[in-house]
Amino acid sequence: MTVQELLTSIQAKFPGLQEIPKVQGQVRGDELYVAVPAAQLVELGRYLRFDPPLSFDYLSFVTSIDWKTHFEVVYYLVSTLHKHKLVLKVKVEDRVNPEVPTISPLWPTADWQEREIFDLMGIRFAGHYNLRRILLPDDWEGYPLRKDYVAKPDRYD
Amino acid sequence: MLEIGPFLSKAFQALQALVVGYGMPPLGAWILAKAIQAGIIVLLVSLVPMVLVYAERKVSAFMQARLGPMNVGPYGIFQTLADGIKLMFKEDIIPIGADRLAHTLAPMVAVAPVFVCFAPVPFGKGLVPIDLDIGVLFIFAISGISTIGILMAGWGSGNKFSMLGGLRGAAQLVSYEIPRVLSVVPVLMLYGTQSLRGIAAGQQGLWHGFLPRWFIFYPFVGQLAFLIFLIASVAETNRTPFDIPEAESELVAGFHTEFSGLKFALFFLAEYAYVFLSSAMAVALFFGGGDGFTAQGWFPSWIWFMGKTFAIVFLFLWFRWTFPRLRVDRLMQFCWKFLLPWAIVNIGVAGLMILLRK
Amino acid sequence: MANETSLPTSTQEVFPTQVPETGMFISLGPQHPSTHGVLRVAITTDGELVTSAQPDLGYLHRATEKLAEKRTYPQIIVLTDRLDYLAAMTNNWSYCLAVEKLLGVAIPERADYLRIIVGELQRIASHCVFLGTYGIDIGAFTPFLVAFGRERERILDLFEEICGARLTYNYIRIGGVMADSPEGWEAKVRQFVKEMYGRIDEYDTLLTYNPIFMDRTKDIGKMSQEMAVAWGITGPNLRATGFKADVRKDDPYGLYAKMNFDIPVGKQGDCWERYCVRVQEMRESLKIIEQALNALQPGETMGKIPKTFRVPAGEGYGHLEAPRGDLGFYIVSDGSPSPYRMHIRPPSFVNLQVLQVLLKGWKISDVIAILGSIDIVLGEVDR
Amino acid sequence: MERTIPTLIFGLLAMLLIGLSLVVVTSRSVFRGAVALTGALGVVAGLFALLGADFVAAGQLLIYVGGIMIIMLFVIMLSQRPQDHLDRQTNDQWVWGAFFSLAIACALIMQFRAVYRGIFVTTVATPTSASIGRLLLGDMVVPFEAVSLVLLASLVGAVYFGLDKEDRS
Repeated sequence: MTVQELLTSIQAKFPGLQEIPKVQGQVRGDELYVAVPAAQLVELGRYLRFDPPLSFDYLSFVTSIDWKTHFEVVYYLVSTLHKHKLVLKVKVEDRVNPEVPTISPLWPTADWQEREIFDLMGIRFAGHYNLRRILLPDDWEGYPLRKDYVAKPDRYD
Repeated sequence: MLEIGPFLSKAFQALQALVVGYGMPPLGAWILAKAIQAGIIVLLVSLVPMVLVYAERKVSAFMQARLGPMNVGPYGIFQTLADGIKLMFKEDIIPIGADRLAHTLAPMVAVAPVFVCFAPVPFGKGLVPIDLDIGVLFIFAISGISTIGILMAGWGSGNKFSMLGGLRGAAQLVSYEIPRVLSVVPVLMLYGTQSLRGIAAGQQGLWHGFLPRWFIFYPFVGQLAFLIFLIASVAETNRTPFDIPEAESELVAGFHTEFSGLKFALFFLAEYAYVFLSSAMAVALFFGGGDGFTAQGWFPSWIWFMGKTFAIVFLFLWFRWTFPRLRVDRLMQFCWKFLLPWAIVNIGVAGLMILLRK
Repeated sequence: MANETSLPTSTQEVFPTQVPETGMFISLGPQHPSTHGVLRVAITTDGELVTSAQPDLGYLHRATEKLAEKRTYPQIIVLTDRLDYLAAMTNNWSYCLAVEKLLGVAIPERADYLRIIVGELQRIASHCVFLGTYGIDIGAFTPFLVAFGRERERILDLFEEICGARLTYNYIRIGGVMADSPEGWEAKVRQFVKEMYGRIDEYDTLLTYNPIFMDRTKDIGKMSQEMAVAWGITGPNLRATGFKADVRKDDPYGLYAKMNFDIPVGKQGDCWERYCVRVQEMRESLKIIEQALNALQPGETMGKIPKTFRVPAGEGYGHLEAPRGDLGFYIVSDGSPSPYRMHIRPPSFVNLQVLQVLLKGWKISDVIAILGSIDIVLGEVDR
Repeated sequence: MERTIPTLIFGLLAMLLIGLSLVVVTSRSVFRGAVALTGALGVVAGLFALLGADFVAAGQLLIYVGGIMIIMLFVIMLSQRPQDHLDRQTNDQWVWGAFFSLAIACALIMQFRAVYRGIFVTTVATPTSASIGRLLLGDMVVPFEAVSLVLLASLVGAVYFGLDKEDRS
């Protein structure tokens, strides 16, 4: 499916969703970028995953970006059947208590990737069965990938 | 001709006569002579593993496209000696959670029986330390004690990996003991004796002028018995492909994970001494002992015996460096569902052969 | 493939339940001969059967993604060397692909062919390590010294000749490669490729078709296609399930579109097939190297890239087929000399999580066989 | 001289046997107790050998030390952990138990004193395996086979009780 066809089939089910427009002078891949509100994420995910013409069965990666004013969670979806790609972006405005619903029941591969985001960026994934720190020690303070993170000197410094 | 057997027995007779002449009772003289013989065996059994370790390193090196030890002495022949000295001076570590008594005794229990086991082995003509009438049974009985050492090591270390290794070791050794003993039964039936010297002596001479009268050349019975004996022996010595009690990649080092220094060296010694013992037994049981078939007079019998023994030791080394490890349940299946039935069938066939011959 | 009815109703169905109270607890690692690095798997067993397994990571975490935000673009290549340290070439390449997407530069043809040659040599070297260590996991020691000590050494010699390093190459640069191949290098590669075919046959006789090895690995740790795709498994592990997926074919990068090669696939995704796919892949890699060597023409090896350059603002995702699977770099740039955010999609990390469900119900000996067949590198898992 | 050495060895073995048996009943660690029992059975084999019964001695070692005791140790290792080896192995009745054992020992000693006149079997091991074989597969073949039937029955029973409840039906 082409980018345009993908967008129309998504908007047919979720009329509110819009493509993220490409900013002038910026570089971007040829994938379709769609902004999704956190509330609609799971429902959209279910549709994308199981609707036969879409069947995005492979979640390549989940990551997050700290834009200083807000967070952004990025999902990179690929359909192994139709070979089309889709990038979903969820904007998280709340910097104090950021939360996004988990999609790990749909794509189990999100399990550890969401844990990693929680570990390093501090975004909570509501409904995740085992949201613990994964790379850092359990007693680590702060979320290192945030732009305002200040490294505390420890006993090795 | 370098037959040292008759020479040695004469020497011991002379020694006994000498000390009796100096007023020692004959029994005391006999005990003295046997003590010296035992000392020779202990020395031999301690030294042979060093040779075997060196052989293992070199054989594995050549199989793996490398050189092996090269620095200590010419071609690294003193490497094992150097390692032995190093092990002696290493710290003896006993873990806090260990059962100290079991941990300390385990290597000794594992290594002590192997020295006794060499008593009835016929190293050549007239070179039998004690010609026991129950030789074969004696070796099986005594070598079984070593298993207790492995269990004590597994328990005494207070380590889960050791414990699993000990458990696996116990299950494996008890199971493989059975086909191993049964595989020897046809030999005992056909030669009518349990003495290793007697069995070896029964295999002298040639069939039709060219085929040695070794047990291995008995059609079907000989080969099958040897095969089962060899496989079970590899399992009894805990070597690949049956090294699950110490499976490095699964159990770190199994029952000897927590052993260091001299204690570790003792386990090592026991393993190689048992390899040597099994090979020597195989030679006496299946390959005519010191018999040199058509080339009878070329070498003395003890060289024939040692040569054949090392050839079988090479088989052990070869197995170790080319086979992967079996899984524990498949190992048991192989023993109970393959080796054991065939060992029993073999006994039946041997019985038939004896009947037909009559 | 999957349909809505197969959708699980709760997370409990997808993920392992709580760690059982009974049974023996075994902490496999972080110091254990078979975890291939500092990985710890917390296993509870009932007798020899595994009832739950939780991998515990982070022992090798070096905060690569955070470090990248403080380095300039060319400096980051050095960091990527340290991710999957058994396949540093493909790490370099994947990162450069992402940056080149942002920059929009063209790569000279010779540089692209050299990338393919070193990339495929790297795949062979990496699979050699897998083959050797997997042999050790199963208890066969000799394949390790044959594959690791003989063949991989020769590849490292070739790499040393072309870039001066044996493990962390920093060879593939943004816009091309660091240096042209030295004289006589191509002939040496040809010679190696010629000999390697026979060596792979040797592995087959030594390990692949050994009855004990097959007994240990066949039908062990089976993975279905649906399961593999859902868990994001890529690379040989996915192909072993019979799924023909390879970034080199699906989303061709470099000059792979011109290359003629097959994608080896398995049938049922057990340990033996995961192993076989890799061995077969080595043969395919040799084919690709031969083709690339034939197509190699003299020419430039570095594109028109200034010494210091600015990357335009935006975002780019470059990924390729690394020896362990789909390795990607997602780079967000704000126009400054260093990336605003760099995310690595590490195949080992994603492949490893399936262990939570895959190990259940197998024996402890099988745990080692399964863990080894997933083929992880902890440098990449922990980053 | 010919008589004193065997007597000496017998004394040593007997003391060892009594000591090890005491360890079996008094040791707080089940595992140590089992190891001591193994040792005791080994010493019994030594006694057999001293009596010139070489085949029985080897059989004792092979079956009891190399077989049965290993299985017992196996069971102990399966069911216990190395950490908890400090359970008391005796109960309140041990005084009575010791009393009755001593009484029985005394009675046995009194009984045997009447028979024992310092006669000792020669230490020269005479081959016994042939005669044992003839006995077991000749005159005694019926009891011998009957015993193996009993063993078979107990094995079947063990397998039956070892099965899970669902598999039994």
